[in-house]
Amino acid sequence: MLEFIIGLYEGFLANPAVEIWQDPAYFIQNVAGGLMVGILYSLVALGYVLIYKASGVFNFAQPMMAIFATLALIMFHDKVLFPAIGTGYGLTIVLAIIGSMVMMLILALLVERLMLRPLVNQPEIILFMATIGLYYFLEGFGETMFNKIANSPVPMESLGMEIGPFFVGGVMFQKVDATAAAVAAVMVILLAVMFQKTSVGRALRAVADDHQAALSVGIPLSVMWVVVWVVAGAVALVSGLMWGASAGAVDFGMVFVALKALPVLILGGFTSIPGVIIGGLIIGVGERIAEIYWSPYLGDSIESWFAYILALIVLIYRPEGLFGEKLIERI
Amino acid sequence: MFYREAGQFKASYGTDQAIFPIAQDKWFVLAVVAAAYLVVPLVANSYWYEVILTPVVVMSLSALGLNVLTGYCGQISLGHGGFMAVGAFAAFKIATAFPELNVIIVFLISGLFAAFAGVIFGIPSLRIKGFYLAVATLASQFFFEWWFQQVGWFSNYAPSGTITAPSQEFMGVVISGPSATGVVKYLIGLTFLVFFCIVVKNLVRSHIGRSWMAIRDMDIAAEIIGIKPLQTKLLAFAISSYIAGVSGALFLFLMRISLEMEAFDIIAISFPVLFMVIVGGLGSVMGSIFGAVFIIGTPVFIKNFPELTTASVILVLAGLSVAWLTKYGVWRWVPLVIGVPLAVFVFFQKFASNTAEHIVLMFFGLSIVLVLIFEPNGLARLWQIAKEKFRLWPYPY
Amino acid sequence: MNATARKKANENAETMLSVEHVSLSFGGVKAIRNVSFDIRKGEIRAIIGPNGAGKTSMLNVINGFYHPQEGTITFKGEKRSDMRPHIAATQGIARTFQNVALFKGMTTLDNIMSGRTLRMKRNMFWQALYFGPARREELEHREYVEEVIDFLEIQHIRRQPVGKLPYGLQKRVELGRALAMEPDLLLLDEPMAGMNLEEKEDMSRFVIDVSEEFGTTVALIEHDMGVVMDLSDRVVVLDHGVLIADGTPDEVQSNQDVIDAYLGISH
Amino acid sequence: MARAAAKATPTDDTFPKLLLRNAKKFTDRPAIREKDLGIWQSWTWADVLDEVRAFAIGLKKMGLKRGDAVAIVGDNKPRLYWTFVATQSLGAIPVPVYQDAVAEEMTYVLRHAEVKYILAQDQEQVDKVLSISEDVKTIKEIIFDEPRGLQNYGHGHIRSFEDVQALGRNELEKGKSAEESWLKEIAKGKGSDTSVILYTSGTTGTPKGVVLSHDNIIITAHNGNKFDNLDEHEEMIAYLPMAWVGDHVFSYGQSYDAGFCVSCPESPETVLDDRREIGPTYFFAPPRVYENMLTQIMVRMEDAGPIKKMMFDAFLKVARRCGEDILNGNQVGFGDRLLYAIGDFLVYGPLRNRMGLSRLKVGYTAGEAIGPEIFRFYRSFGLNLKQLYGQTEAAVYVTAQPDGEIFAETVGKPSIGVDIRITKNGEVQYKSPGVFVEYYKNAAATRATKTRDGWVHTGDAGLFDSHGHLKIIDRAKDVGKLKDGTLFAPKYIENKLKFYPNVKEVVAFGDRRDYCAVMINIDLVAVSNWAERNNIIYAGYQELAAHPDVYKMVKEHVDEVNRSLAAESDIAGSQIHRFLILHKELDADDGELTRTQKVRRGFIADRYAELLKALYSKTSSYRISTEVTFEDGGKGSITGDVKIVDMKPYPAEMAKEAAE
Repeated sequence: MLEFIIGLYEGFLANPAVEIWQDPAYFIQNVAGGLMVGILYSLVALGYVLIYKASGVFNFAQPMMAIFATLALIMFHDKVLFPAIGTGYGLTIVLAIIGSMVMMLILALLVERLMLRPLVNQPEIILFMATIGLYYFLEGFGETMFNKIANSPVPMESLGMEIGPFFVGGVMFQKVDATAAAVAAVMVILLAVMFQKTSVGRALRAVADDHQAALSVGIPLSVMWVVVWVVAGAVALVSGLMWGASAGAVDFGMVFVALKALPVLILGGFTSIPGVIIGGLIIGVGERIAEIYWSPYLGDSIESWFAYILALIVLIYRPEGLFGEKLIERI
Repeated sequence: MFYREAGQFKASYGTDQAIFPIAQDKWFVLAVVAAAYLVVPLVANSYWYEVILTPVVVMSLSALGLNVLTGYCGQISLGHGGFMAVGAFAAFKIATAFPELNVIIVFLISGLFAAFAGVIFGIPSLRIKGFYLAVATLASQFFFEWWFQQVGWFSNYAPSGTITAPSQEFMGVVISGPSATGVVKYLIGLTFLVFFCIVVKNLVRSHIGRSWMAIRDMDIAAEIIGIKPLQTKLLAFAISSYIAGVSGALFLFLMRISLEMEAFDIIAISFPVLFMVIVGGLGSVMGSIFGAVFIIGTPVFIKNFPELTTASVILVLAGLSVAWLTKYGVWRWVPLVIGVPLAVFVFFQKFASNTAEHIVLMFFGLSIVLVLIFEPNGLARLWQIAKEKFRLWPYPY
Repeated sequence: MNATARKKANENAETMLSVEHVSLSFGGVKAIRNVSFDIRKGEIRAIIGPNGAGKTSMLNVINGFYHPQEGTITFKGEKRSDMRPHIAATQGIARTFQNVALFKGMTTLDNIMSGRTLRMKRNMFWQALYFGPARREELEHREYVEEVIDFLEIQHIRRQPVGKLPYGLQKRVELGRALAMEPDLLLLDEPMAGMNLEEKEDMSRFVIDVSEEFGTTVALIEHDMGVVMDLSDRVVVLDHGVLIADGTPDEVQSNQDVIDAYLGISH
Repeated sequence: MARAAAKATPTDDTFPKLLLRNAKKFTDRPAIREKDLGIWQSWTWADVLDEVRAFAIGLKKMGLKRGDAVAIVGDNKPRLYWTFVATQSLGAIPVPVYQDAVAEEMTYVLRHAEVKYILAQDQEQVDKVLSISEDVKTIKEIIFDEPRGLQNYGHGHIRSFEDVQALGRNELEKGKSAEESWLKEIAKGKGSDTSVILYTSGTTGTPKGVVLSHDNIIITAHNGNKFDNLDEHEEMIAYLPMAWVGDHVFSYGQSYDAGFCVSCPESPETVLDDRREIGPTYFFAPPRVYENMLTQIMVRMEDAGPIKKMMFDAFLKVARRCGEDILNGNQVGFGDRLLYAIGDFLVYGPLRNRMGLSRLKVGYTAGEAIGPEIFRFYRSFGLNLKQLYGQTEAAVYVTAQPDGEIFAETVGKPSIGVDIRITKNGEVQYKSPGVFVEYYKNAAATRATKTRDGWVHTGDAGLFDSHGHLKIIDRAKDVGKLKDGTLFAPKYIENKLKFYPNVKEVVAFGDRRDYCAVMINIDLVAVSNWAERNNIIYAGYQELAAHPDVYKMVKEHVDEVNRSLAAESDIAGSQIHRFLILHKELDADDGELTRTQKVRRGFIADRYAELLKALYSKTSSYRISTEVTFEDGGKGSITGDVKIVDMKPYPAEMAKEAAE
């Protein structure tokens, strides 16, 4: 028994500590890498938070929207018109982005009209399940539509992104990761400003707090929903592009990585933008470090579940997440 | 139309609380079960057994398990595949370690392991609710996926992690393994399904089931009438996972014979089973079976009858446009405007094999949303409504 | 039997529950401040007060939903400062809610049957077979529940899902569920809120019958002063979490503090 | 002939003796059921004997003596039926009282019968009895069945049924003597003893107490059972007032004679559901119940989808064409038989099921003439509905339709043991073993009704048709003549109009007047449903009744009735010339209907004298104000304009042509 405990101590604490001590640069590089990945998690999670805050919908299809938007962009950039057949003409990147955003707008309109509106006043869990349906639909629809362009690379040059490593104080970073992190950071700040300062943002917050109250002050609920789904679509596009850039190519298999945003979400709390930022960083760094230093003792690819278990443990102590609003049950 | 209830009066609470208080219902269900046992083996061929019948009975059982947890107790779970995997791997380990042990007993024992896993991962449900819990259950899914792949012991150190159901004979009949015939596997699966349907039905109409439903409908009020929330939820987790475990064992021994851990991943199992439960009907034993038939039958239908599929998709979309006549104004044409060209386009693609799968995905997604919008209680509720109509026949209400 | 007659019968009854120096606050907001009173066995005790007086919080403290920061509660001779709601239920405290808290997906019968949960002992394995003792137990309890249904005159909605029932009937079903627990102490949170005159009269009759036929002790919150004066043996008046009067309906009615509180004069 | 059919022997010539016999013969067969606490609680004949024994001995202990009157008041409940036999076992006389009787009606009966003990079903009845106890000095004890709300009625003279039984059981435990002396009391009873006093509801004047002996009821009940081959396997539901002779003979007399089980509904509101659950094989209902059922069917089918409606209409036609013939066992073509079989599966069977009459062996209607169309409707749906003609004074049965010989406009052949003669002025008179002993304490009335040689005046005008079936035209005193000498049978006209689902009540006038005119009550359920479909907005009965469209619809009905009257040469002259729709519903509380929902024509003529005058003038509208009694006993008044519509009668010949 004692040996076992010593084993645990050595495996999980002592040996990693020694390793870190011996090679701090490697450790820092991993932390930095984890942070970069984490910010991407945050970006996807941000999409969830936006929609949840404004409409009370936990949009399970958010990662699917990211892939959908990105593939749409690639389609417009690459071969517009008949992507499934593989003929057509490419557009400039700006037009492609606009095209992609138009598609997200159409999607938002359809979702609002055909799915959310009929389900208004239903319990949140029903809406959640409906978004799982949306997830499947988008996957099937997307796979059919983008049959021929799946697995295409993100048009990095057109987007002005550079590939290759760079060094800061002897620690190596990928330019792609850094760009992604920077874009994500800008995105987060923009959204935070929008939520806090603009009238649209205030309206959105009002909608989230109380649908009835929002209605009574004259905010058209449906418009707000479309706006927030479009904003979430934009976030999805950016996050999809960044993921695609760092992964090399975009296809529907990416969704599994994107699902990693879920533990980020519950760790940070559904309703908190700073929460998901910090949650994403914690999970990004945590799983990278765990993978590097603990896998000798637990086995490979701890990443696949580490984030979930970490979130689960946090939830047991804080059911509303680290930054979520505490629920007071009233009777 | 078929009902002649006059004169069926109840002189005791026993008859009043029977599962089927109306004689015609009872006879109908008995007739269906009898047909499943006696008529189906006479007419089915091996394609039917492999593609429809055995999958339907096994997945019905799995959906029944999830329905206990999600439908009756209201705890949504996305980790059902994980618990099925526990059952499958446990059954594999036990069956290979004790080759003499009858596999039927192996199945029943392997469920216990899944039940244990369910209880462990159910503990957070005391504090976590709604989709926080849904996401938390993903933890179990990913953890088991990783664990069974990572630890070679579970697959008896097979290099690819593949496990294969060992063969076994019972009273001269091969009842498991690659050489077992379709009819035997189907009948074993059916027997498990019937048995667990009765068990679950009995549980849900007892105080245990009422406690689950009380927790589901309003947990605060449940606590105030003396229901212990943790115990009740854990019991639901345990029974749900037990049934999931047994169905996982059947999944390996009767359906796949040989599989890897991926067979239980979230896309392969957890979501489809959740769909079965939603489409079939949350909180309905019958609904679990309806859901499994729908989710398993639809892809088979689409693959075998592409023309009919295209036609029926167009019909459904048109029907939708009509159904939304008054509610959504001009928006009601959207399904037609998008759907019809799509359906036609898909048809001219001649159903390249992967396209068919994508159609299935779209179809599932669409049906979930439609079910939630139009009949949140699923096919079981439609069945109920039809039954009510027949009882009232020829009156409209 | 009128209220005065009952009062006489109860005067010497033992104390069923006593609340001593209870204070409760939520993050700095004081909901209840140093309140003490008692409930005697067999009486109908009303708790009244203007909105936000802390009446519902008081009930929540009594049945363990809220945990007071200070003070003790003695129920049937057992002193406690804290408890879980399901333990309160085990000890014999039942309650209804201001906003009906029924199990919407279940029928009237199942809702009331669920009130018997505590009294049902058979384990899962018998239930799974629905055989022998489990079946017998289920049927025995059904019989009791049917008596409750008969008592509340809700036979015609026995098999209907409660979610679709009119509000007044839902309140009755909720009372039925509480009665099915055979409680010693029944807490009713505004049993007549939102009812029309006829429904109020019915409900008053049920409350009196519960007290007389089952001998259940009742504590109720009610806004309708007429109802309170008719029904209750003794009245506690709370205002802003403070107890301002305690006595018979007549005494309370003539109390100056009470009159002020209801007229909204600040202290 | 009458006595030839009598079979009562000293061993089973009274109800208590029948109970002893049944407890031995049908020991474990159910005797009575009651829907209570959600299920049908059943008592076997042995159980009933046990309950009755304890109760009877308890009553004896309480001092009940031979000849004392025991009132029974309440809904149909097992304990109330047991009280009959328990009372009779001690030689005392049960007196059932209508449960909806108002205090003054009840006071009259209780005083007249000098009631000493009362079995009141629930708190409501106990309160009613207590409220009049000052006026009825003879009352000694009140016994209640349903203890709800009665715990604190704590004085010694009010006790529960169980308490009385406990008294009896206590005696029984002491030794054999209690039971033996009870059996001795039973043995003392004989067939000619008074069995029950039934107070007639009284269309006119004060109620009369009809004294019936055990022989009266038992022999008639036995003959009734024999007539329809009823045995211990029948199921019936007891839902009509216990104070009414029909219920007494069917649910008590025939049940004790044949040994079949009687089921008591949970409450008056749930009769329909309870009937569906029990599925009676033997069923009795007054015409209004069948009318209501038909209205319900038609109204609900109106709301059905178009395909279903088409199917229903088509099979309705098939049933009309061949349904009755099939039921009567006549020759019917294969095509029609096939169509009828399909119809039976799709329409008739399900509808019988919805009505709860799937298992019906024989159903009766009586009390009033039933519309021939209504009658045929049920028969064409495969229900063996028959008419009977009966009276309290005859212990019900005077005539009944034998199976296979059903003519809608007649009431059948004389029942077993009944002799009938028709006097010169058209009145039907009969003589039978069921003929009552006397009117209680009213020798004058007895003499006026029963001749010295035992013939009873029915007061009804009738005649025998070629098949030997009796046909009742109207009350003998109501049949009148128009000024031009045309025969005027008001009820005949009223019933024709009442066939239309939209029409609830009709009062026809014409005797010694220039022409026939009617006042109509529309059926609120049917018409409001119709109004909803036609987007007609109205605030209540009065507004709906005055609506021009409603008038238009009713006018069409009246026109059709006129056309059919024109085809009958004898009464073609009594076609309706003018009609109006009353501004309020006729109500028993206002005295416009009897407690059995019969129209009190004379009373209405007085009450609405102004309207009547208007009917026989040229005015087309009249403003009237009427006082009404509300359910709680308060009074108020209704004021409104009533329109009067002129009709164009058909000439007799032309109508015939049109009909052809």
